[in-house]
Amino acid sequence: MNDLINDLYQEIILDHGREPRNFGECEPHNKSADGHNPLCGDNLKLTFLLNDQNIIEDIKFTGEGCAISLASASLMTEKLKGKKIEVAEEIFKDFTNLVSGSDEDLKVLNEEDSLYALKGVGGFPMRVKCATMAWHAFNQALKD
Amino acid sequence: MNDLINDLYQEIILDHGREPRNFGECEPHNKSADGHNPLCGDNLKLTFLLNDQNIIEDIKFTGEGCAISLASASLMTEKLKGKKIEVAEEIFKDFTNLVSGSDEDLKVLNEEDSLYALKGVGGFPMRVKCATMAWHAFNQALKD
Amino acid sequence: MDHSKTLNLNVRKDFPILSKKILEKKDLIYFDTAASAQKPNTVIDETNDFYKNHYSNVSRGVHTLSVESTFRYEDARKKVQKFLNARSENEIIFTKSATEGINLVAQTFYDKFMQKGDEVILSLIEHHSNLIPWFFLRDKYGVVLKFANIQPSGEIDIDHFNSLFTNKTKIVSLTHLSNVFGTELNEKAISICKDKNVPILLDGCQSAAHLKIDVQKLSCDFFVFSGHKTYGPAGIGVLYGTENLLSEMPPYQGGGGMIGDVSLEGASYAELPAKYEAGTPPLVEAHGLGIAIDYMNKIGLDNIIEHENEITKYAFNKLNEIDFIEIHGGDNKRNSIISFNIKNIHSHEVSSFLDVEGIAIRAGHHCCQPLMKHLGVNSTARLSFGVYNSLEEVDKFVIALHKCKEFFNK
Amino acid sequence: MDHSKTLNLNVRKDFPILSKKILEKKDLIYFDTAASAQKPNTVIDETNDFYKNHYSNVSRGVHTLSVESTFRYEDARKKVQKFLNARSENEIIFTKSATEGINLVAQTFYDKFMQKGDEVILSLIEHHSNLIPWFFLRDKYGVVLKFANIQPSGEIDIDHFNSLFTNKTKIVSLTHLSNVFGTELNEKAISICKDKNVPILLDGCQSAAHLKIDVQKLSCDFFVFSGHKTYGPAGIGVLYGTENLLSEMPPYQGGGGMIGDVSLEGASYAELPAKYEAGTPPLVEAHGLGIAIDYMNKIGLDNIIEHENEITKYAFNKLNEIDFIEIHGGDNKRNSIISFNIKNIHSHEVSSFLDVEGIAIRAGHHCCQPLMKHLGVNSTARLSFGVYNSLEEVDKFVIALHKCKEFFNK
Ligand SMILES: Cc1ncc(COP(=O)(O)O)c(C=O)c1O
Ligand SMILES: Cc1ncc(COP(=O)(O)O)c(C=O)c1O
Repeated sequence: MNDLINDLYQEIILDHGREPRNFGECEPHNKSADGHNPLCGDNLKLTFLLNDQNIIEDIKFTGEGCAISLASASLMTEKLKGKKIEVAEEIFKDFTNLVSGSDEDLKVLNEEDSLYALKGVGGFPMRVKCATMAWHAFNQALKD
Repeated sequence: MNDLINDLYQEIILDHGREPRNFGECEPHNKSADGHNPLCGDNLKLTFLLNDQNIIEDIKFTGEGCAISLASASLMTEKLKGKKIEVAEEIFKDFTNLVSGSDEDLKVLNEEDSLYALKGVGGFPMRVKCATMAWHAFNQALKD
Repeated sequence: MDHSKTLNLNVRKDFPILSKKILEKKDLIYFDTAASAQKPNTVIDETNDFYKNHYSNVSRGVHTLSVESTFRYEDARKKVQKFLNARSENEIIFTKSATEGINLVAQTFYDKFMQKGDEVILSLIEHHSNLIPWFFLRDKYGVVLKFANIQPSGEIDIDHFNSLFTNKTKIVSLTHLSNVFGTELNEKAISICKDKNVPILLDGCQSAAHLKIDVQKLSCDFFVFSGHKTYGPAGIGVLYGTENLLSEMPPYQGGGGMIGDVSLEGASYAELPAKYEAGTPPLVEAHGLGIAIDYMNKIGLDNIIEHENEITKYAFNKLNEIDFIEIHGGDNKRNSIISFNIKNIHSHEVSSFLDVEGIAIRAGHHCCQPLMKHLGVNSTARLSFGVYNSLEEVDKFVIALHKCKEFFNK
Repeated sequence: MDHSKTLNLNVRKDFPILSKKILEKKDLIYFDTAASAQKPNTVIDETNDFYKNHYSNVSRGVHTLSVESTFRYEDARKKVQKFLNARSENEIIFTKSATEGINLVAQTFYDKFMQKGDEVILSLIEHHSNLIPWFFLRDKYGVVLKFANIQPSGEIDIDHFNSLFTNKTKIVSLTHLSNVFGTELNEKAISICKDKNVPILLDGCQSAAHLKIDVQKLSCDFFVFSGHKTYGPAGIGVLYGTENLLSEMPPYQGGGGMIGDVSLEGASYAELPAKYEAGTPPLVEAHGLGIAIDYMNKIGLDNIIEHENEITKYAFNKLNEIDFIEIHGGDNKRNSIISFNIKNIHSHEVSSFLDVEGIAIRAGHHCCQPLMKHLGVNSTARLSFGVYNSLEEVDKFVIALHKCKEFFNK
């Protein structure tokens, strides 16, 4: 099988794509945003609870999408749960770089991270939007 | 001097361009139309008197334009004065063919005609509109 | 691999991009012609030649290059006129795209003929480009939009369509060939409009290179298509409209080239077709479209259609045999387009997987979100064919589909 | 022939059309760049390469060709952003032409910010493309248009301009560089708008390749230009607008690519810049424009401007010496454009005469009929220069002018 495809669809991606973790709505929540990919109609709804120490206590999503977007959302929620908001923002930046194909100046992510599985998206530039949809929703929710 | 230019600006054209005949307004008149070349802003007003035998008793024009459009209007009025309308229409058709560069199937015009002087316009396709402006006004006046 | 029959047409060599290697090793199999067609050599070469030997602005200067450019531009108009069998060149307006053509008609038809509360009939299968311009009329002026339902086959439900007309119906706008199902509009829809004396616009984006178009026989009032889907360059489209309607409607955009006489107090407008062509037009692109039409004529539109029909039927039958494939629409005739899904695999996965095999298909909502919602999917995979495709490519595609299924179910 | 100084730039060989022989024997001298510029090899070759190796539709599919096309298209946007020094790519909208850009702004700015009785300030020297879109607002919605006078120099009368503002003035739209006089807009006009907090659109058709543009320094709110006048392909234009205004104004045309989510009940729209780019855009043309910008950057815009200034000054002085020539406008600085008449000879005669000498100039009203009426002429001859022109060409032109005068006075 082709390397590009194997890099894109690593086992963990296929797994999270088939069975997304943290799928649902977070109750209670105080932050939410919709993510949308106008190219293909994929969409998701992200909800999370930010406590008074600025820690993400719980985070979930629902929606429809391709394996990449579902897996990315699923891995994101796993990664962000329990994180301080400042750290989460650093991870967001690193992740954006990673999927654009540049993993040189990463600050907080490293190869051990499950998020690293999405690096293969760099080989499919039109899929970057799939991988970042959940993250943009997260970023949007922080702004609102 | 270049042949194309000499063909375009024959002596008779330059003469009629400088001193157009039948310049003015026809009084009385029962037919009139404006000619206009939106490419350059040239324009003219054509007036004529059609009598009850359908003969063009008098015909005049005013306006501004290049040597080709003035000479063409001037030669047209000379040619059409005294003509029956049916004949005038035949001349119109011939003239349109002539300036588009095809003088094969002419019905009423021949090389003796002063209008033949405008054949050189065929070498300058963007100038055809200059040469036909007065004729289109004539045709328009008949329709109105 | 049972391509028992080989087809007569083999024009692959006319299209330089088809010798490209995808990811440096795979032959390109281009099944995305409905999104945009590839260009034959002649179109590319003539674009080149125009810029290298004849280029300047059109209709403005009197010098030689201006003549050469203007004549190429107007010659293209004649070619389009013949291609559509329009009555006159005055009925051919060059736009930048089909989308612009529909926007132009929606706005100027409204300006002349409609008011608040008047009705427009569309359908559920329309492309966004044949929806949003009408949505604008609804939002801005209170025009009422009605949508014909579709049958499971993907065709418009003619009875429902017929029932939508009232004495406030002012215009109908329908796709001539669905970019999702590949099905042709039922002629009855047009004859109903004629009976009721309501003008109809046909969105011919997908039909222009895949059906024989005769606007007089079709008796449509407007017809739009895009050059880039008919083997022509990007950046050029065509609006056909009857001289009657186009003369009555006001101009759409204002600017150089569309005027008669201008003073600070007001302006008169140029005759058709210039009236609707404000500003410097896409002149080289128009010429390129003319060359694309020459190309299709040389191959013969009948031959092209037969060729595409063979491939479409072949592919349809192949896909129909595969149990994990769901084809959208019914068994009725498809023209060069088939939409499908692999059960439980998102179309994006299918497209990315096929991509590394060199196969370009389209995945997404195809700018038909209302239809997707109706079908209960958020995206489909779409195969679409052009004159350069072959049965062998379909065979390779089917093998790749099986590999794809296997990969994602591993 | 006293071209005492030879210029540093000699890029004629980069422009293939310049080796064309007019009427099979005369070297082409192209003095009609203001109507449309000729294209360097790189622009032509890259257009070729795009169609031969990378073409498909943009932003829609996920396959390799779609990636290659989309990246080229978006890369062009980045190049334009840098070229204009816009803050963000979201401020760069690709249109089909400058004319479309002005129509877009007039309509959508009205929709959001204006009502009947509100006022727009223009001037007497505007191109039809910067008049008619505003005339539409006057005719359709009762907007009031006011026109700044000009001084004998051809420049806007700043005091008169200033006096036109009222509290109903909503927008100002002025040419940045006159296509008749070649004179640059007085900066004061912009600062008056800033002081009064009225947005200003600059029509940069003639300035984009002949002045250094920095939209932030200029502090204009909108800026439009056409690719074909800046050494780029036909069929592509640019609208720059501040993100603030563009976000607030509604979309202009509706269709594929500019939507967020669509149902039969309504649609949400895409973010900037897609919001204003309905339908398949002129993608290859956008790329070509990017390559044209690369070309100008390689030569250096400063060098280009210096080169053109030298030629313009040289030609101006030469023409000024000739008693039968009347130059329009004053002695102030011209940028690459000079309009004139030979006394008693219509500009058409001049242009046709020069044409057979291989010299392409423009004759006509230059889409500025109100200005022509003001000048009391119905047409002028216009010289306009580009990076590829030389002093020698000016000398040849002057000799031809004398021959022309002699011929018509014979
Ligand atoms: C000053 C000015 N404005 C607007 C235009 C219109 O440009 P386009 O025809 O490319 O839209 C032109 C060019 O003709 C121009 O010179
Ligand atoms: C049916 C249909 N209508 C309209 C369009 C819009 O065409 P364009 O984007 O070329 O304006 C398309 C193509 O995407 C189409 O398939």
